[in-house]
Amino acid sequence: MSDAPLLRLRALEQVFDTKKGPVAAVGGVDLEVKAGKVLCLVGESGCGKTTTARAAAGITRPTAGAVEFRGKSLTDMTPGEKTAYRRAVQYIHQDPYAALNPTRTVASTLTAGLKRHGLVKNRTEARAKAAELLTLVDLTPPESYLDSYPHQLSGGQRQRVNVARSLAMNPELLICDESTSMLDVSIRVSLLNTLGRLRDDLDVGFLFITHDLAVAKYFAWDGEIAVMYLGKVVEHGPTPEVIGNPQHPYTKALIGAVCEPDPDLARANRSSEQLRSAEIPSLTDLPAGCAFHPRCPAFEPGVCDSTEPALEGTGAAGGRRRVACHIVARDQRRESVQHAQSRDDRTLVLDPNKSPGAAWSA
Amino acid sequence: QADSGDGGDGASGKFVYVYPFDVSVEHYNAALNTGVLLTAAPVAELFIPRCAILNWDTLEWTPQLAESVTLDATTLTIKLRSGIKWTDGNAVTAKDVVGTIYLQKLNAAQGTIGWDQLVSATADDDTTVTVTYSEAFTGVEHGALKAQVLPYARYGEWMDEAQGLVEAGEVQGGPGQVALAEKIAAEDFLDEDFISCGAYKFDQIGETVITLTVHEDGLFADQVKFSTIEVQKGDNAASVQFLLSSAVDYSTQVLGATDRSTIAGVEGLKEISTPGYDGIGLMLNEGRFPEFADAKVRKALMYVFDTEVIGEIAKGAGGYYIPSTYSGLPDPHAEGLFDDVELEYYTTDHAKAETLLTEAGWAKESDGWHKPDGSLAEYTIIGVEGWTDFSLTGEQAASQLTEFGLAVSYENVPADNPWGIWGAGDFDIAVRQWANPFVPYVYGSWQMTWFTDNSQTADQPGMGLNTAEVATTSLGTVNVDDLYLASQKGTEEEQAEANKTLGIVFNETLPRLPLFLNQRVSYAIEGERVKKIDAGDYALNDIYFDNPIMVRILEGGIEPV
Amino acid sequence: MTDPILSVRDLAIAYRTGRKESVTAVSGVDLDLYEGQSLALVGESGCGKTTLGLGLLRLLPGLGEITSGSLTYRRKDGTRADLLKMKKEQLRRFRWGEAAMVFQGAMNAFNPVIKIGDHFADTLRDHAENGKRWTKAAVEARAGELLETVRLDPDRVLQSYPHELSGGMKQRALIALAIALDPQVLVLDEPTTALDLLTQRSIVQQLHELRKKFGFTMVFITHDLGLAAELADRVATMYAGRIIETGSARDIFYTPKHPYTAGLINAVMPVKGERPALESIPGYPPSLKAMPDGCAFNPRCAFATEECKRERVPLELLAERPLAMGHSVACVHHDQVRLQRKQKENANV
Amino acid sequence: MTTTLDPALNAAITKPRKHFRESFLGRLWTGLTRSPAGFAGTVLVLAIVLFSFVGPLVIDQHNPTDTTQIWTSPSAEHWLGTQYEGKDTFTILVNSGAQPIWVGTLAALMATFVAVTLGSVAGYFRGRIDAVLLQLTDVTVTIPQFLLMLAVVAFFEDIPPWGISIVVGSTMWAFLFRSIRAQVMSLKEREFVEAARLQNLGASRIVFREILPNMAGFIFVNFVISVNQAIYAIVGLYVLGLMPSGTPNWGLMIHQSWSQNFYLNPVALPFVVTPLIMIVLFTIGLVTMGRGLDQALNPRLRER
Amino acid sequence: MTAPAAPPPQPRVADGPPRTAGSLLRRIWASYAFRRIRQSVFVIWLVATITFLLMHFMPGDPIEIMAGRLNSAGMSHEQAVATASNIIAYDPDASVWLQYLDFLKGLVTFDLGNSLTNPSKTVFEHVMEYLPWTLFAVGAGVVLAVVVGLSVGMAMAYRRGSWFDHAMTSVGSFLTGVPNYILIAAVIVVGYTVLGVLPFLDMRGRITAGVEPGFDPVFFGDALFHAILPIIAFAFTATGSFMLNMKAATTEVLTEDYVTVAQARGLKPGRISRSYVGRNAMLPIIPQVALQLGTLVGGSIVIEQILQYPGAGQMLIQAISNRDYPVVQASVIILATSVVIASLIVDLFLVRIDPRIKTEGQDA
Ligand SMILES: Nc1ncnc2c1ncn2[C@@H]1O[C@H](COP(=O)(O)OP(=O)(O)OP(=O)(O)O)[C@@H](O)[C@H]1O
Ligand SMILES: Nc1ncnc2c1ncn2[C@@H]1O[C@H](COP(=O)(O)OP(=O)(O)OP(=O)(O)O)[C@@H](O)[C@H]1O
Ligand SMILES: [Mg+2]
Ligand SMILES: [Mg+2]
Ligand code: NI
Repeated sequence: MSDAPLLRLRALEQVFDTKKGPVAAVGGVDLEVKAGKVLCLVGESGCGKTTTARAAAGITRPTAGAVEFRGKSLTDMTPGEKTAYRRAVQYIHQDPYAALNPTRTVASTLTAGLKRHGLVKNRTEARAKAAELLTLVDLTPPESYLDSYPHQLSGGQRQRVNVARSLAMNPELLICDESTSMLDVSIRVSLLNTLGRLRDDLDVGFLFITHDLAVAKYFAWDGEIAVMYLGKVVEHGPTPEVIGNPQHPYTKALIGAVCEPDPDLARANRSSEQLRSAEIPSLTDLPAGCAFHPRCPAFEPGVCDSTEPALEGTGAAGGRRRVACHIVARDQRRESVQHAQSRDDRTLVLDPNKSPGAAWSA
Repeated sequence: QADSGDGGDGASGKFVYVYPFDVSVEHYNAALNTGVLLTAAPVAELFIPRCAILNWDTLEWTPQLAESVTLDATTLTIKLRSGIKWTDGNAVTAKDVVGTIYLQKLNAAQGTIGWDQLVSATADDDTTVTVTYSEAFTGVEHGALKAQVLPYARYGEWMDEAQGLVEAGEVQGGPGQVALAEKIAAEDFLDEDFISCGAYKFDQIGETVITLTVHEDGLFADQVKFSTIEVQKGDNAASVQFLLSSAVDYSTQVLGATDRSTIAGVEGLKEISTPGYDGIGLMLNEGRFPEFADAKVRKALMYVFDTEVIGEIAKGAGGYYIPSTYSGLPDPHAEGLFDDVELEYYTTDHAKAETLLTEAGWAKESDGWHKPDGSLAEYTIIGVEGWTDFSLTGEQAASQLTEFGLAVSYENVPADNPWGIWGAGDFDIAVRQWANPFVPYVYGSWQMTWFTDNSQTADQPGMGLNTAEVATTSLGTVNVDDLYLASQKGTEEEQAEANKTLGIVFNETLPRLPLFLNQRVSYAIEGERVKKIDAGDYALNDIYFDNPIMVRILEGGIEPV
Repeated sequence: MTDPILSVRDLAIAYRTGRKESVTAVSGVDLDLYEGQSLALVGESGCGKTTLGLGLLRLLPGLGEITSGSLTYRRKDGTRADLLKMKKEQLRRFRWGEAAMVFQGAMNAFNPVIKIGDHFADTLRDHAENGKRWTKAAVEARAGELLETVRLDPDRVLQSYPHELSGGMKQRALIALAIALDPQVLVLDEPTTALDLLTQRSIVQQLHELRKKFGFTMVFITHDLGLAAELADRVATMYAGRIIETGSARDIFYTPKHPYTAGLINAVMPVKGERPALESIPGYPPSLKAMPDGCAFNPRCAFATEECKRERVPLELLAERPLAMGHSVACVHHDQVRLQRKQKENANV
Repeated sequence: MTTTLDPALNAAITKPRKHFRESFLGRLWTGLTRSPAGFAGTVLVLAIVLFSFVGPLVIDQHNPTDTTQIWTSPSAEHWLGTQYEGKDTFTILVNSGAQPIWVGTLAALMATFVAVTLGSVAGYFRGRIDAVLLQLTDVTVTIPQFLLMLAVVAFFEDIPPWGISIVVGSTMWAFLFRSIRAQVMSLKEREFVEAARLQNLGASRIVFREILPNMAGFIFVNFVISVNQAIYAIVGLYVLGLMPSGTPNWGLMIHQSWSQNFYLNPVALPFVVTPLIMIVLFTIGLVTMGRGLDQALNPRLRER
Repeated sequence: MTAPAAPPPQPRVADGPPRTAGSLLRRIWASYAFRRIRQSVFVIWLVATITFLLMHFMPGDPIEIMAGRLNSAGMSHEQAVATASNIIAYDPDASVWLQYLDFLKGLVTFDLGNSLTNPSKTVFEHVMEYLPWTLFAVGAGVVLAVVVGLSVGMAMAYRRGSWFDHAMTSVGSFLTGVPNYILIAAVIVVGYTVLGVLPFLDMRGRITAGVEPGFDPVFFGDALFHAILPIIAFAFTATGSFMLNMKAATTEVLTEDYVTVAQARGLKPGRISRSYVGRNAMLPIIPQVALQLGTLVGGSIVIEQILQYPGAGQMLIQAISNRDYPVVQASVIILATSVVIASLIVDLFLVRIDPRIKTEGQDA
């Protein structure tokens, strides 16, 4: 495992031309994924997670910025390198059924790529390899799945076939776009466990996309989380830090909004803080300054609505935490100046047993 | 057109005729030769009369608008009846006749007998017209006498212009004529009443029925016995239906065998049979198949056919007859002409056919007859889709030839342009008429036999007959072109001689394979509205060109019950 | 509070799948719904939650039918009615007037070609008391009032077509519509599943408030245990068409007695606190067409014995609680069931 | 990951690759035979095809004109009586089916082939070809079908039957093209196609092996419908009397019945009705067959 | 449990986007419309050109054809040609390109000249003699088909699986499958020849003898009497496809949540089937209605031939066999234009009843 990132997104921008005007689905994202590590991208619907992932997988060409694989930008790659990249980076879709061709058996789905890229010599070998792949994703015994059609499998099994297909290419990086959100809770855990094993045993890196913070926390515990809002990363850092000690008001709101499977905790949570507005601004008509300011509980006129906050390191967690918020940045500065002073009551710390709203309503 | 007065002396009742007109495309401009309201229909005699009508039996003129007609070599004198008025109130005068003649003369194609020779027409007085011809020709007066007379009041301007042009030497196709023709074509007079001078005039013109009432100042208005003539719109199918329900008194629609059996039981039905002066035969394309130039081959084919069966299928009983002379002339015309010569009579005789073919160098093999050059003889007969008698004839002929051992198939071509196909020589064997009902003189038949569809130009090769040199056994090589000319000109004896020679040539060389002659059958219903319908002296008249029943109505020979 | 507002006995619902075939999607359900209570129906996808919810209002689609059981309801005036014997017109009046339902995927709950306001008008007019006419103004006033309670701007929303509203707004508008006739019972089928976390939160909030204000009884269908914990007084777990455990929210979450319920809770990932090692329930839910004999859960159950494969036990009342809060379970091995993860013992009174 | 062969995997390798029932032909077969309607339709179609293609070989082709036998009623000798030439109507009917059927099938084959190839190319690659082809279909759809056929038929006076197939096929491809294109376009956006693209499977493989098999049912059902339509176009041309007619066929019989007023004559009834009945039966056969196929092959109906 | 904090005032949603961009939007929309119109014009031009070429490459010119006809009707060959060329203002030797240029000029100036065979009428007058009859029959047929098809289709969907549904599905596929001309021919044979109850021969043509066109019930009744068979024939196919499509559409709508919700809302069944099911199910049918209109007018040729109904189809076939170029071209252009316009109208109409399209349209 080298320290050089497997995949690096540099100021990635994706602007779609629509009839309503340009849509900046992704507006400058800097992220990196290391081999055998997980980077989890979370955020609300429409914030640009899928768009980022698709650009990273090379499905779409970003309008600005670069996708680098092993330090080499996609646009500079020779066809050969590009093929290698395509094989090394695999994408797993959200809907396990839609991603499988309903007219092909599992075996033929799994072996198509193998045959095409000459990874197997003959049919027997291809079939053996397919069986092996199925074992790898815990579909055992493989022979009872090889000749099945997708419609004969359950959702969890289908998603495993998808994973197996991408594994056929010996990938170094898997990009999973909401790959578990269509599955039931119990099945979700087992698939996540399987993926975790691949990560640990095969040293596969993950760009893992989810809207579910719990899933992010569970899968990326050793990795990092990046929280996106309206095309920008607003907070980024090691998972336990971000979940346990969110800094950005948006992250806080997200975490505060989670319903815990615990009636007592839920009761305590009931009076949590309301955002200033429930509506997500349209991407075609982004608010000036911080895009979150119309909804932000910590909004300060004149600060938040004038300039866009940069994603800055906070110094915490060994410099691996970054937050894009004027208020956090200011408090940070203040804190470093008034080192010895007690914490400003605006400092946002989440006590798991205390509703964040209580803190904010001060 | 308010008054629908009772017409002539005690005219009453209604006479119903059926004809497939279509008022949505028709117009009232009688100076245009086609598409004028009913003027091409037999019933036109009743409202837009001519100077005279031909009696096909005697070939004499029955005066109509004319009181009398006399042809003295090159001078035709037409004496008009007086007291006849147009529906607009003007009297019918020589001016109308003269104008009509000039309009026709100008628009007639060059080379048309009767118009080519016409030098001038003058109105000597109100009722006398003198027409001068440059040459004497059989039937030269035909055109002038049979022109439907038009009112000067309406068409005078064009008539005068036409006269001026003719006098200036303009002919059809010249710039002045074209300009005038266009002017005429652009007018439809739909907003005005149709001006006529016949016994009847238009009363109501509807989509599906046109009624005529007596025009009291019209020709023969005092003789006619019906106060109303009704023309029902109807094609063959409708005619059958009308006849079945006795809703019409007279129909000239050509009905097929099936239709005829359908109506056979109708009470009072009368089939009026008249000779058709034409028949159906086969045209062989010599240009495409040189082997057809051998008369033996043609004769052989002729011996194969069972023409009775073909006629029966194509026309049904009573619709055809087998020619007795095979001279190329419809029988009434051939009468007496060939009394002193022995013409070959073609009846089915396969043995004879085989002998003839063998003599011609053909050989029968397992797959059929082979031509002298050794190749298999294969032909397609074409008929015309929708022309039922043609297609049935073609189909039958093909199957009889096939049975004989010739590889002949049959096909229909679409009806929209068979003339183009025939003219271009784009066929092996084609079903085509022979003889000619349209010109009631002998030469009409020769025209049809040798010249129609045989243009002999590079792009219109037609049948590929070489009419300038026709080889015969008894007469040696003859020039049919010259003979044809002689059959129209010259003295009566010279014409008779030429016709006789041509008949013999036809019989020996068979430029068409004549299968049968048409019998024109029209249908009448007696006893419903009409007492009795019969053709009288005009039994030999053609029903389309000098319809006997219409003449009889005008004469008062047909009356209501 | 002894007379349940809705009482279900041995209910079975089947879907016709062919000329003679049918699958039983729900069977042997006994359920009592008490006034003012909020009941959560949880379970994996396809276990029959929606079917049961629809069955409660006799709203099953054409191919579904109630094959056995009884369904009685206590009207606003206190009389009891047998839902299965109701005539068409009675049933129509019952629906929405007495019991309303907020559907799974409210995105499509509104007719796309008519305005939101007209939806209110239609509902109010078709349920008008004899002689009462809902004028346009009256409809607007009433609808406006309702929309205000779910914090929507009536002026705009009433004039909008459904597609002009965001998902959250539609969901709120539907909730407003659901309480338009002041129903006693509100059935909510996954009302927040398709929504964003933050929107979801605000809807949950609103439901709390509405319940406080109107006091309706609520059946809340969800596969999200978090939501169940948030909203329910009582929870019923469903598996393969049956209710296998019911109890108060705390009973179910802290001391589940059915191995499946426990497995479900074990598989839930909490956001707060440390990351526990989670375990999934092995295997997959059975297909309705090939139900295992005995307890439907036996092939996946760690405690399964021969007995489980042979026989299915009915719901058995375990803990003596007030009638409305009893804890029952359908498992012979309930005494062996423990939560893997230590769940906030301090809260577990 | 190495490809060492685990003996445990041997079992998997030796498993049969594909069941016949799961193959396209297998599904076609089950689709046709499983549902009573599909089965009945198939039987009907096969019966008429047999009648029209094998019948002429079996029955006595000698059917002479017989002027004494015109329009006789059905009898033991002449099952359907005789027609206007005294020929046996049944013999004519037996000979009348082959041409419309094979010409129609050929036309449908050509139209389907063109539509599928062009439709997949246009739908998958889009761009300029797509725009051009789309415009072309606009034009094809706007020109009245019969005008086109009429003009071509008139231009080539004695057009051979396969020529008619081309003409008819060329008026039909446009509709099919559009639906194929639309299908390809929607399938192209499906995630499994994207997955195939991500595996670099190559455009032609993706179009022909990933996308088209998903439309196999659709294409096949459309083909059946096209056969139906082509036959009608052809019969229509005959009914209008626009075709050079030599070989007997249903359309010609109808044309004769109408242009020669046979339909007025009750004796002629067998001649008039039988071609109508044949066409109607053939249609019912094709339609029910199509419905059976649709049920068997339509993925939407199958997935459950 | 703490008392819930008073919720901060929920900002009311603003009244949509500011309208300043209105004129720009409108311009874009206009340009979209412009593009559509330009495309339609292009299609019409192409169709016209193809028709022109097809017609001119057909063997035989109008003079030749008319002459042939006159010839076989009794005139000598020369006289026939002379007469034909007197009537027909057409120069067979003129270059096709010059004629084409002329034709284009005519297209642009909406003056396609006069009918060749009927020179006193402009082609439009000529076409208008026939087209209204066909339009009447086709229109009435489609209305009939819509009424029957939609109601039966809806009933089928409501009673899916019942014998009624099965029977009507068979009827529907039968009607769509069997060409309408075969069906109407069968109707005639059964009704007229076999049973003798259908006065088919009286029904041919447009109106009965003696009835004069005018604004009176007698005329309309009679016109209807004559148009009944064509109307039925035109309705056949359309009814079948409307039935099946309406059933499919209704079935789909019936599974939509909003219908279940409407039932759950206890709405009256009539209201549900009208404004919830019917309205939505009809949306996809409407473009099909327009499409059917076009197809039916185009397919009127055979029907009118069988039924002897002198409408546009008969005129077209007549004009083609006469090589009356201007009439054929005009008819095809009228047909093409009406297809294009019909689809435009449908678009506009759909906007009226389907609000979802409206916004898309504005955005477009
Ligand atoms: N091809 C496209 N053209 C125009 N806009 C697009 C396109 N693809 C995505 N967008 C827009 O870009 C924004 C981001 O979309 P994206 O799919 O990346 O969001 P997401 O975070 O994945 O959301 P979700 O959680 O719903 O999957 C959305 O507003 C979407 O409407
Ligand atoms: N119309 C139908 N016809 C046949 N089977 C059906 C039908 N509707 C539902 N089912 C079946 O009934 C079972 C229960 O379905 P139901 O929708 O009630 O489940 P659910 O618990 O609501 O699932 P989810 O969480 O996915 O909404 C499922 O197995 C489903 O496949
Ligand atoms: Mg996404
Ligand atoms: Mg559900
Ligand atoms: Ni979720």
